[in-house]
Amino acid sequence: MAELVIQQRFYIGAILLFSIGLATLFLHPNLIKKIIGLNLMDTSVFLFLAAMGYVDGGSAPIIVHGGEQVYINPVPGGLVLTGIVVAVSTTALFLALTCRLYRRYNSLNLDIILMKAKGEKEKKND
Amino acid sequence: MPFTHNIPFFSLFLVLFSAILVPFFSSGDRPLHLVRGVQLTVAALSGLLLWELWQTGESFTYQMGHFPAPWGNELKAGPLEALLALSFSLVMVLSMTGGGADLRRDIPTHRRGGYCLLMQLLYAALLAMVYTNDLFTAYVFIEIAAITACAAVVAKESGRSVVAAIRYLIFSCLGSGLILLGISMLYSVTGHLLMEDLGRAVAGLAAEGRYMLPLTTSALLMTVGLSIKSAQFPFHAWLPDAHASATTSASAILSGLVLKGYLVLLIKLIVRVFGNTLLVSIYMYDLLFLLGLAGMLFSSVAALRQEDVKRMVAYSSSAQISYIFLALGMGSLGGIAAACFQILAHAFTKPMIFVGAGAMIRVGNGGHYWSDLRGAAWKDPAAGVGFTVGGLSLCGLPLLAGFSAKYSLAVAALGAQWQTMPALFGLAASSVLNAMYYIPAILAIWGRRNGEVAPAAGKGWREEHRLAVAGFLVCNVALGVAVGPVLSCIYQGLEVL
Amino acid sequence: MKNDPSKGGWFERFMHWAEGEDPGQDQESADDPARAEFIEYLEYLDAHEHMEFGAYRLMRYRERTAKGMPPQEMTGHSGHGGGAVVTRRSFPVKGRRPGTLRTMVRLYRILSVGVAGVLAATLLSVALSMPGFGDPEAPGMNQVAGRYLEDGVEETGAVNAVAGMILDYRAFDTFGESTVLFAAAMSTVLLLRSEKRKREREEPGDLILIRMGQIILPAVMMFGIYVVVNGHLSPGGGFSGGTVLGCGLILSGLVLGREEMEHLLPPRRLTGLTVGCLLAYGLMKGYSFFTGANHVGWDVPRGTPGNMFSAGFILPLNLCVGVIVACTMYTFYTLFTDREG
Amino acid sequence: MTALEILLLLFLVFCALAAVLTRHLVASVIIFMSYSSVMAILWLLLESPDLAITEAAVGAGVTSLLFFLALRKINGLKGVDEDEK
Repeated sequence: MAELVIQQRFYIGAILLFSIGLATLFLHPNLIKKIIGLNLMDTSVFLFLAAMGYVDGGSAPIIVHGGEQVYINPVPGGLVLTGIVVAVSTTALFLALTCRLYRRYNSLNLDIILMKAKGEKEKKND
Repeated sequence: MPFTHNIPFFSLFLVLFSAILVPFFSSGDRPLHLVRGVQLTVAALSGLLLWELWQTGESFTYQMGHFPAPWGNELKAGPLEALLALSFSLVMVLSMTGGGADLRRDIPTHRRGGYCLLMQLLYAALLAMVYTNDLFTAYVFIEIAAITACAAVVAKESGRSVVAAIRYLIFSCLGSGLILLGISMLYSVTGHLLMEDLGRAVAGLAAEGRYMLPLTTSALLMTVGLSIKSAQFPFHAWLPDAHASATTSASAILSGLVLKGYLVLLIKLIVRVFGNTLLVSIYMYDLLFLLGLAGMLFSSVAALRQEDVKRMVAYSSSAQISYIFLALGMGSLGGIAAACFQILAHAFTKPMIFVGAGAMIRVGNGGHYWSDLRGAAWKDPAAGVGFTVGGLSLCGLPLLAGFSAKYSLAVAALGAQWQTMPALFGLAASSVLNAMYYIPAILAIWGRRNGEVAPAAGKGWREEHRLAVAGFLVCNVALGVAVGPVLSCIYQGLEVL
Repeated sequence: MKNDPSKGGWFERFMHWAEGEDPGQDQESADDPARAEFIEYLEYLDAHEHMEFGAYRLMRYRERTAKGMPPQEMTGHSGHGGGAVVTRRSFPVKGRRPGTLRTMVRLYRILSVGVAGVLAATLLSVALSMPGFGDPEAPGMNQVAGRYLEDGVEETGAVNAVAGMILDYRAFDTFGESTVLFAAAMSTVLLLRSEKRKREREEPGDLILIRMGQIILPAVMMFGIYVVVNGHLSPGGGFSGGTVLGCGLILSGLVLGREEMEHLLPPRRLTGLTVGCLLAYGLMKGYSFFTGANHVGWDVPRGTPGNMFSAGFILPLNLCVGVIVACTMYTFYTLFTDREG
Repeated sequence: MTALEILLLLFLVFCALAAVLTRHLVASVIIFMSYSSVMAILWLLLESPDLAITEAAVGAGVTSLLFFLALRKINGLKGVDEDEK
């Protein structure tokens, strides 16, 4: 068991990070913390993918001719590159929304923001 | 290769290019005209493709670049994909037309170009989800859809829409994260991203019984992720606010199309990747069925309690999505065909209701509540007719699309195993519930009110609005009457999916 | 509130948290305005949630009040334990006793912790049953990866197999990815750029910052350009190089001041650059998709692998991606530093 | 090598927990920066220099910068330089 855990260390680490990120994104009321949680979640999946592509004794996939070289799998690398850009785009949009919300409701706490928004709606209804 | 096989590629790139070019047309209504022109063109092209594929009943793959499938990207199109692309394009152009007047009211001039751009990107993402044959491409376009849909909600300047958008974004990110983890797990145990190869590898692994835990988990993660994004019942918390607070055309498109894009992917995953044997052995169908059944009842009950017309319609979307899950949960070809039909029926019905409701809210001086809408239909009869026909269609009035969807669902349920009785019961109960909230609403909008003159909307917009409602009506009735041909086309498409 | 939660064990603290009170904030007790507001919020919801009911009942109610009759529902007003007094036109219908919402919040929080725990445990057991880490026989090392590694240099001309894969074999994904970035930039512009921007006089930057910036800036820019143009030969490429270039632009914004940069790179020009590069990217890839699928057209020469000018479209594509990324990053910077009124 | 990797992974988990639990928002963004840098090192150990360079530029660079700018904007909106909210 212990050996298995050590062998699969990267996957286990990635899953732990994923759980932390997911719980933060879902449960933490602070918007900035939520965004950090989102980034943790995304990078953990990227770690998972990068670990998947590794081959024992392999080298980076910069092809050199001559000599029997073992390379790591380039596919996960390409996927992660795409994923990183997607993550930074989402983060930027999320931060922009946060700024807009703060400007209007003067709070970063989502629960309080929801409360104020609901109160606003009721007032308009009267 | 016949030249028509280039159509999926052409439509995708046409839409993407037109979206990229919008910043150069940033004045007045020109972005809107450009966007709608491209959508009509793509609709015509998809119609041509559908015609040809329907004749032959075959599907084809289109290699994107110089390298064949497992190495390069690939598109795949058959009758079903062509049908979906055609319907999505029509709904897109009709919604953009019908919501034109609200667009002018809700969105300041300097943002209108950006709004059209994002809508066009959203449309490109939907087309890509319909046509793609590669799981990772699907993920990238899911993200485009998430970002643009969220920005479309927030384009309308109000605090409520920003709050709604941030909740939408949180749930979207949650869903994307789960989907990405699911894709990574699937890749790590199979080594493929192309759907056909994945399907073969998954079948092989399932037959040998290897890696069952990762396979099950990844199927579950992707299903849950897609259900979050398509607002299936326990995960629908974000939907009412997001759909109710956006501008009319955005509400219509989000409700009518964006939710469906994810479901199309789910259908592809079920048919092409996971396959019947695995899904039956891990009880996935039963899960989908129960989720659908619960969602049909709970969302309808929630819709019954709403005072705000757009929120009620949004909750009813969640209930209609549950029909699709219910149909998928039957685990038969008939069920999947019924799900596809329901996708089409709801895509043509819900935007019509939103367009009607938006126009009535506009003539009622912006009040969202039922009390403000009393008699609103008399001020804008076209909108009233749209809302009425849409509502009746969802209640299951014969000759309309909603009835045919329920009918095909019931037929599929008769062929199911233990699901028959619960499905029929759920259908009946939710139809009654639908009637309980749509009929009073319809009575309310046609109720007499002390005479007031409608505030004049722009003349041109009025014409366009009528045109859009008429278009929706024609499509709705056509779908309701021509069940046979449409279903045969869907079956044909499913066989070669 | 009643008993100090910080004194109890972890279980009691957890239960307190589950009841909607954050144990992290206990030092501040109830006079923390944010927390008081939150508690008020819960009570408010308790009191008002049942106002939302169907169109039909509301209509009937309004009709009755219009005719001067008292609404029937008003008589069913039962006591509220929670203290929030329902004053305005609210119609307590049956169901939803006070405190229900708080119980729901509690249930929801406990449930979500439970679900998260189950999910983490499942995923951990999945991690243990995955193909071994570093296994050369892992399913991922199949003929797909094999062809990228073995024939990649001849087929794409790129020495860096990752660059060859994302910009030639699977270029459609990468086009989608640039579009994601474009979509995010446009959404952020839509959100944060207002029509009437108040031009504030930018206070001159810090002396140390300016001096250090002048020294570092050329190196940053050179490094960014190097990474972009060598994308097909060495690690890096359009995305990483473009980000470095974007950081360089941001740094020059800090050093030169916003007004100077506004003069050099006005927002319209930034958008124009992004759109132009995205178009160029789309045209190049569209050409190669179309010709590849129809087996027609002129094949782009691949050059000698290892040279700077080799690998067909990969070098110009990298340049385009680099410009797109750099402009987008700088756009984000300008949007987040705009002071609007 | 394995020991180093395990150490770095533990550090990552620690950073993640710290970034989430710290109440000071600026501190938590700084912790996130260090998390990204360590992640880049791990990817270098996994023989993926492409990813490492991108993560170093994006995660520790642009993303953190965006966080700081957003926090500054928020503080600017608040008018007071108060870091806890």
